[in-house]
Amino acid sequence: MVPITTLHYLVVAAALFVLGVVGVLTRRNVVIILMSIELILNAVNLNLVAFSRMWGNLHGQVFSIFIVVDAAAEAAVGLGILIAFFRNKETINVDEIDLLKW
Amino acid sequence: MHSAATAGDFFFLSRIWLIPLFPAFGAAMMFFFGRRLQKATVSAICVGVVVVAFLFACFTVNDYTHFAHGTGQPFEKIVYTWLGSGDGHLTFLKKDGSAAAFNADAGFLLDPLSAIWLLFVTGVGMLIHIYSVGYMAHEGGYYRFFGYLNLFMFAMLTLILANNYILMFVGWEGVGLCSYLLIGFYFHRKSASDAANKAFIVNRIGDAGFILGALTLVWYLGSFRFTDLNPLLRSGHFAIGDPVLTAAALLLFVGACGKSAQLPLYVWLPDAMEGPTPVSALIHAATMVTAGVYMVARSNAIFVLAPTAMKTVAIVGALTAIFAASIGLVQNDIKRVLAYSTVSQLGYMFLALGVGAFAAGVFHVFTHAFFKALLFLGSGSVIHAMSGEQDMKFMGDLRQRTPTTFWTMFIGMLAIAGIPGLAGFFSKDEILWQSWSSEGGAYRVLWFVGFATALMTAFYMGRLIFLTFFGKPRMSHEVEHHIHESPKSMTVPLVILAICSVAAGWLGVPPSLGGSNPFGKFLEPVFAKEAHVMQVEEPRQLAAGEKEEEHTDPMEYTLMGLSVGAAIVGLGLAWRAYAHAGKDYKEPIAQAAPPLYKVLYNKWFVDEAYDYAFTGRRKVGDVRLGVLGLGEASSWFDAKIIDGIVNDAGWVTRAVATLSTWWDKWIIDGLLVNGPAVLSRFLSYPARLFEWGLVQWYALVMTAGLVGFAVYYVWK
Amino acid sequence: MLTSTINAFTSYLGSPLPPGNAGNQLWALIYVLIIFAGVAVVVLCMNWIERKALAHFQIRLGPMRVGPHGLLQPIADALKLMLKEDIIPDEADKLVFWVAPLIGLVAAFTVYTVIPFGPSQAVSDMNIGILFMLGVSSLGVLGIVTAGWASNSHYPLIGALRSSAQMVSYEVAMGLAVVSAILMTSLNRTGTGTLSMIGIVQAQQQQGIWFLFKFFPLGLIAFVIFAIAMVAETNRSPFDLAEAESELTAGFHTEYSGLRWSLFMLAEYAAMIAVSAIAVTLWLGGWLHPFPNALNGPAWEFIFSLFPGLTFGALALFAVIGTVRMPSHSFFRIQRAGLAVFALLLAFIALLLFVIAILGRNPDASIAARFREGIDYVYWFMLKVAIFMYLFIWYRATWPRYRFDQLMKVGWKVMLPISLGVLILTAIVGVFVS
Amino acid sequence: MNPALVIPALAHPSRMAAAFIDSAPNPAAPIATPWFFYGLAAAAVISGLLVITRRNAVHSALSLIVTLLSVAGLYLMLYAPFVAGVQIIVYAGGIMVLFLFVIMLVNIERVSKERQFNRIWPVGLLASCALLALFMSAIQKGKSLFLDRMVQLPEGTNTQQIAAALYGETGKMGQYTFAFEIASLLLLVAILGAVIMTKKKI
Amino acid sequence: MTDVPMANVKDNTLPNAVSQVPSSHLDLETPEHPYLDSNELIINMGPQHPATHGVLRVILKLDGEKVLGTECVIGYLHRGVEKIAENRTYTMFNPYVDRMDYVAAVSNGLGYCQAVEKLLNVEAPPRANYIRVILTELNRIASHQLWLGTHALDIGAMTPLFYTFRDREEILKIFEKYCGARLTTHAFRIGGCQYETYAGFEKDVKNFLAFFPPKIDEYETLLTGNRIWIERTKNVGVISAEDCIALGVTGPVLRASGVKWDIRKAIPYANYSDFDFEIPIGENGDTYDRYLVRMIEMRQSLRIIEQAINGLPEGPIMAKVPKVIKPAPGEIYHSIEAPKGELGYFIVSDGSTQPYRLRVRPPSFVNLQALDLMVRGMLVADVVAVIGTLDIVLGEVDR
Repeated sequence: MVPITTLHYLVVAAALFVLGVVGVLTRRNVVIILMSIELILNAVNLNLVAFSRMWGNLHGQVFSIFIVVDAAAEAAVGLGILIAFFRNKETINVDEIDLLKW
Repeated sequence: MHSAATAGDFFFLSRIWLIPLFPAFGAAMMFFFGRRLQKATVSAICVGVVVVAFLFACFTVNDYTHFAHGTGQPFEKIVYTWLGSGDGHLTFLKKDGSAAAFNADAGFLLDPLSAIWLLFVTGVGMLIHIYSVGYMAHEGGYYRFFGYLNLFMFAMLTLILANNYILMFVGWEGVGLCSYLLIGFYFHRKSASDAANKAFIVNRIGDAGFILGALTLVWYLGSFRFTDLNPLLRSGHFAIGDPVLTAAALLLFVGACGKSAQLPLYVWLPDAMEGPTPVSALIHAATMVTAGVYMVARSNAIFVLAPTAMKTVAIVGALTAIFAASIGLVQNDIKRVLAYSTVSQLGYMFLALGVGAFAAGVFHVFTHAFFKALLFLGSGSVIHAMSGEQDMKFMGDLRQRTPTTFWTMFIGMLAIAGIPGLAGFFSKDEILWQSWSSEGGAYRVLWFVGFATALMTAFYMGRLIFLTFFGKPRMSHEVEHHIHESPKSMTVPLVILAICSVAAGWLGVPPSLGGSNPFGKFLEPVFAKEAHVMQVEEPRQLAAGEKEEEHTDPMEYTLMGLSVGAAIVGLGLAWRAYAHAGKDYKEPIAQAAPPLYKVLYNKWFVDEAYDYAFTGRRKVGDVRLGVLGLGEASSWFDAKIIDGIVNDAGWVTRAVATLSTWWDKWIIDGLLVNGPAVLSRFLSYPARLFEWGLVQWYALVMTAGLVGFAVYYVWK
Repeated sequence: MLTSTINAFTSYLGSPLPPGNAGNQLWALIYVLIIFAGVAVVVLCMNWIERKALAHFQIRLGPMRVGPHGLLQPIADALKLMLKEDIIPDEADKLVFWVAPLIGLVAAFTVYTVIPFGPSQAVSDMNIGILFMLGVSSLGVLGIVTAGWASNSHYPLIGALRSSAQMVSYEVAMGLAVVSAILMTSLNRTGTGTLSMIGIVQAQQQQGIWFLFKFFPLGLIAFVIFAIAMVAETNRSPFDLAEAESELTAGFHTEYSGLRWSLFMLAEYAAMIAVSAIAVTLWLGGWLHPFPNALNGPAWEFIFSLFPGLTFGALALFAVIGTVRMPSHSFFRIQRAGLAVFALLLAFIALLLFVIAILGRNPDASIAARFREGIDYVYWFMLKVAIFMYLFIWYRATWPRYRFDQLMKVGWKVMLPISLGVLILTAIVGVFVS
Repeated sequence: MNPALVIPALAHPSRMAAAFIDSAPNPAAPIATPWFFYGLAAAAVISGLLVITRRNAVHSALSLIVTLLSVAGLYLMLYAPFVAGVQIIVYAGGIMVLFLFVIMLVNIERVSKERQFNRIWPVGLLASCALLALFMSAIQKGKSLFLDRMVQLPEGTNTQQIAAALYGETGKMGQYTFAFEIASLLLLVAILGAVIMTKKKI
Repeated sequence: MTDVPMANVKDNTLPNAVSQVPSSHLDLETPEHPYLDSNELIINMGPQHPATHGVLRVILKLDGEKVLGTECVIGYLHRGVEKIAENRTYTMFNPYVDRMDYVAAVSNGLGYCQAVEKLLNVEAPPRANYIRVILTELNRIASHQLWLGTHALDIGAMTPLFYTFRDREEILKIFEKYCGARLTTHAFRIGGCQYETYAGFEKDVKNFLAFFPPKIDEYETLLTGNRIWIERTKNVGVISAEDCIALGVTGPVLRASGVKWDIRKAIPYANYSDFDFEIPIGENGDTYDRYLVRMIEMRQSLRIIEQAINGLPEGPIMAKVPKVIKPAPGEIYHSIEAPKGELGYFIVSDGSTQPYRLRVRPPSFVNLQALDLMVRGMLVADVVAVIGTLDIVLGEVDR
């Protein structure tokens, strides 16, 4: 059994990151795009925590907590925008949101 | 001019400016709260303020007599300067090139002339207010009516108390406005609103003359103020017949014609009878229509210096008198008869003014105010009794049913007809005598006119009374059933006015009848100076002077006798013709002279003539003249000539524009504007591949860029 | 392999640590099974107790037919629910409908991994214990939301939105109250607090006071806030709007039936016990018996260790009295016999507990002493939890239901400010005291 | 009662090594770690895949919850229990509930019946593959850079250490205190922004 | 015991007030807002719903939790009672009326019997009237008890339901002893009562008089001062006196709005003028006031019963009524104060043995109209509370 090293975590994080990027780049549903962004942030968090483990200090963990805070803020604001938008346009498809101003 | 300190001793006199404000307060109350007030409250307020004004006026005049000590010196109270300014900010160049300040004060002038007007305007006005309480009791717009009446009182008092032409003009216009409003009181009736419009428009013509005359005066003399003008004019610096003064006097007389319904501007007055009867009595018989007389009398100093104007006044007055009287002979509408009678009497007054007998004219105004108001109010009472019927053909035999009205009106008839002992006799006789005697008999032809008028007056007044109160009842049964005497609030003023109609004359009993003419004496200071002027310039014209009166006494008695005879003859003729009129009666004049009757009945076709000539409501053949004609012509001119030019210009413009459009579209826009745009669009095509509005594309480019950079740096 | 297994099995028994921390996965698994089974049994008992207690509040008898005094009613209920036809509405989202109760159940049961029934009587002692508890119990909202949504029907949706909004709202006040309790753990020499559940109880022991009475009345206020918030958190009366029968029929589980519905019920009761356990741990000294610092020493230990046996003895006595008072009609023969057996069972348990208490009266490392200690801990912990459970029932019998806006008002405008104030005051007072 | 057991995990960090079947000496890898790791990683990646492929947003959200919980498990394996707890309470308990709320609020049937991917999805996929390739090659290339070790962090005091980093220890400010306060400000702003945007009328 | 103020209302007079009551028609098609409102939804409450007291269906239009409008759909329990009356003789129809407001069957029977007596110009003897009053007031208490229990249950308080049912049992026992039936009693006959009081009737009633007041205190202990109860009921479902009158609402609902209108006082029937009792009125017209009014009404009913049982006269219990009831052609309207409001019977006779037309004015039916007015702008939970406070019985609404 190969012991689990930082590299393993990096691979998993890379996979999650790319999945998130795929979601962001290809989905039309804004809610799912926002979820994909959460995936990306999680991948980054995983990297940070893994590196924190590798170096034996806590900076990575602290940063990941900051990223969680950021993710919460981003989700709140993003979903707020989405609801305001949905109320006016009755759509949540990102390719129908193509004007700078309504 | 007296210092304020002297005037300050007199409580009422120093507060003269309050008099117009009482009715103004009433009008303001009605304007703001009238809709919400009870009828009783409305009457209390509106009648109350006029009563207060009348009492105040009485005390003021009392103060004034003490103030003047019989010298007749005017009392002037300038409250403030409301137009222009004392420091000469509003300056203008006079005719002689010198600069003068344009000043109009809210100033009040009380001299014998305005004192008389003040007293009878407030007095008669008060009575008519009281009368209106009864008369209007069942009408809608009660508060509106009284508001208008109060407003009228305010304007009229402003007019007569003004110390300058401009403030007078304010009052002048104010009474015109109130006249308009009150004639059109029943505005839902087309005839009433038409009559109101007519009155307003015709008055405008006169008003234009008034303001032009006033401005001419100020341009020539530098002031509006009577207390400045009169000494100036009487100083002898101006020659008699001065053309500018003549022009000014004539212009002022145009104004007087308009307001006082003289030829040719009298047409509005008969129509003004569309208004409620108290209005006819107050405005269109007693007070407002005498404003012209007042103004001419007030301007006597100017008129004296303009003999041409004086002649014009006299002739116009005489012609108006006989003209209106002739129409009055055959009219059937009771109020219309009285209206023409008013016009006729106003003509008398102007005749008096024209012949230089200002005091006589004013005296006739004074007496006329009472008996004409009496007659109008009486006719109102009759109409009230007849359930609104105004046509005398359908009246008759009312004397038992409405005894008070009958007796008071009968007195009024006697007064106007000139039966000795009553007011009309003294004033009218004075005028006739003056017209006979003044200027050494230059106007004697006018005496004949006046005499004929007196005869006619007696006849038509007799006709009115006899048709109304004697003979047999000619009304329908329902109307007859409803005939009743008017309420106290209407009859009491009638009785008071009847007493006044008798008594007023005794104020001016001429010396020839053993009187002392206190009225004339009272007024003397106002007119004294011009007599002096005349004496200096042309002693022969001293006809009005006392010395010559003594010489002509016998002639005076003859003339007096003649006029009394005319009155009696006229009444007698009327009695014979109308006293027994039954249901099937025929107009005797129509029987005797049908063409004449037709002409008279149609008022000499003056309205029609005006329609042809001035208003253009009737066409002469295919051509329309007058205002409408002018309108049509200018419309045609506008449509064909002006618009034609405009259209042609438009065509030219369009042609040019077509050309320039082409240029703009293809050369400017196409080549110079769109060209670069097309070019940049063409050139920007590759850039747009990267920027086309899909957010995810941006993210994708970011990703690609990230990969690209990373690859570059990792595998460099 | 076998020997090592046996070693692992036995080596733990003397450990002062929870098996998770001791790295003893076998014992951890055993603990998990015990807790799962125990909670399920307790929930069934709770079902019976609630019905009986509520009935007696309401002057009726409650279940009387299935077993003596309806003692077998929970079993009958469970059987019935399991055998009932499982209905999934046509328009429902099948997968989510199926998953939703599981989410709730898993969330409710996962919490038990960190509940300290005793200093070593827990699956694991995570150093983020209370954070983990709050986090995992907040996952229960997901089950409710998804259940309401998946039913594809109005009432469940409204119920789901109501209850999730309610839970999210009250979590805030609850969290702040919890934080003020955690703050109290840091009031020691090192100034270092702990999130560990066991650590919190030990901190209370060390400071010699239950946090309920610490900084009186700050601790009490925080506790009351938590006690109210936990009722709201578990959607119990008077905050049971989500399943307000008279308004929304049954709230988010309107469309559920049979086993799935019973899973929701199981989750609800499990959550009730879990939040009560949190309250007990944070404020009521967890497994500590009353006055642990004053009344310590072997004699007191022994006296307190008799309590479990006494309790069961009392229960047995009740059962005996019930048996005696049962009408002597032949109709009741079987029931009477059943109750007698039940009484015997209880008496046997009581006897067993007495025996253990006596055997392990010496505080040494012997198995019996460890056993006695463990029973003590669990007994006192469960007793405190039981008081809360009774309170839940009592509330339900007494109070009408709040309206939604009133509930939110209470949550945001009353509880939140008070809990914030308590937190701040606790911090200030703590700084001055230490 | 052992008075030494104030904070037991803190007092006995070495006990964590007491494994039960596999007594491998690697201190960083407790029992069955590889299997747990592979299981959690697989769950994370597979449910991550489901997140971006599901038609129904609720399914996506539920999949994302699984991913998040799996990642929390990975954090636990990395001896970062506090981050794991935060992950659960904030992500799974907070953000995902918010997501579910919003999905229910904007739930329109139409969306799940429409095209799910935009017009440039092949390009996007391509770019993502390039990114993946980049990552993989970078990992491959930088393998030697990563220390082949896992430093053992004291799990028992993890929370306390993070607290020290964020809040500071007694008497001195932490390294991240200021950043932490800024983050709280960010959250406040986000709350206000979300409320203002979402409310119909303020 | 809360004292409900009796001030500022004229005795037994209906203010002649008119108010603008909005149309209760619910426009389900056109949206209220021009923009898309994702919060607006329409919910069917009932006919199978625990809080609609039977088979009432209320269509609710909600904005989130706020009620934008309601529409009641009734008729699920329609049996054509009025039509049945046309095919039965006067005597035969008597039991049917018990099935309308089945929780106040005695009141229904009283109203019907008195209406027919009025048609026949017959006066029931005083003893019969006293018995009638006792039973009717007992029935009023029973009805209020049922209302209280279900109303409290709707609002979430379970326990009062069982307390009220326990005590209601005592009343039903008296009914059962008197006429053999507990619910649909058919206690009265045209012209008086069928049965003389059973031996021990007076004792039973007096026992009840002693038994019941503490029980009312018990209910009030549970609810009157309860913070949650007050919060749930104060200012909920407020209806003004004007609106009540405009809608024809009667009974405790009207009285809670401050109108002192009770037919027992206003148009006394069945010797009610002999008794001394008071009519409680409310101030705010909200649910809490209605609760208080009904609680006091129960106590007042006890007063009436006490006076009636102490003054129970001797004499016949049946007036002289022909065997075959054939009223003279004519029409009659008679109304009584049922527990829920004015219960009126309008009977047209064509001289035959069967009514030509019989029309019932049921209080529940009329009171139900006020629902829309009372719940607009309130929350869903208040709809339940308001339905409870209106105290409707669907058997009577649908007939």
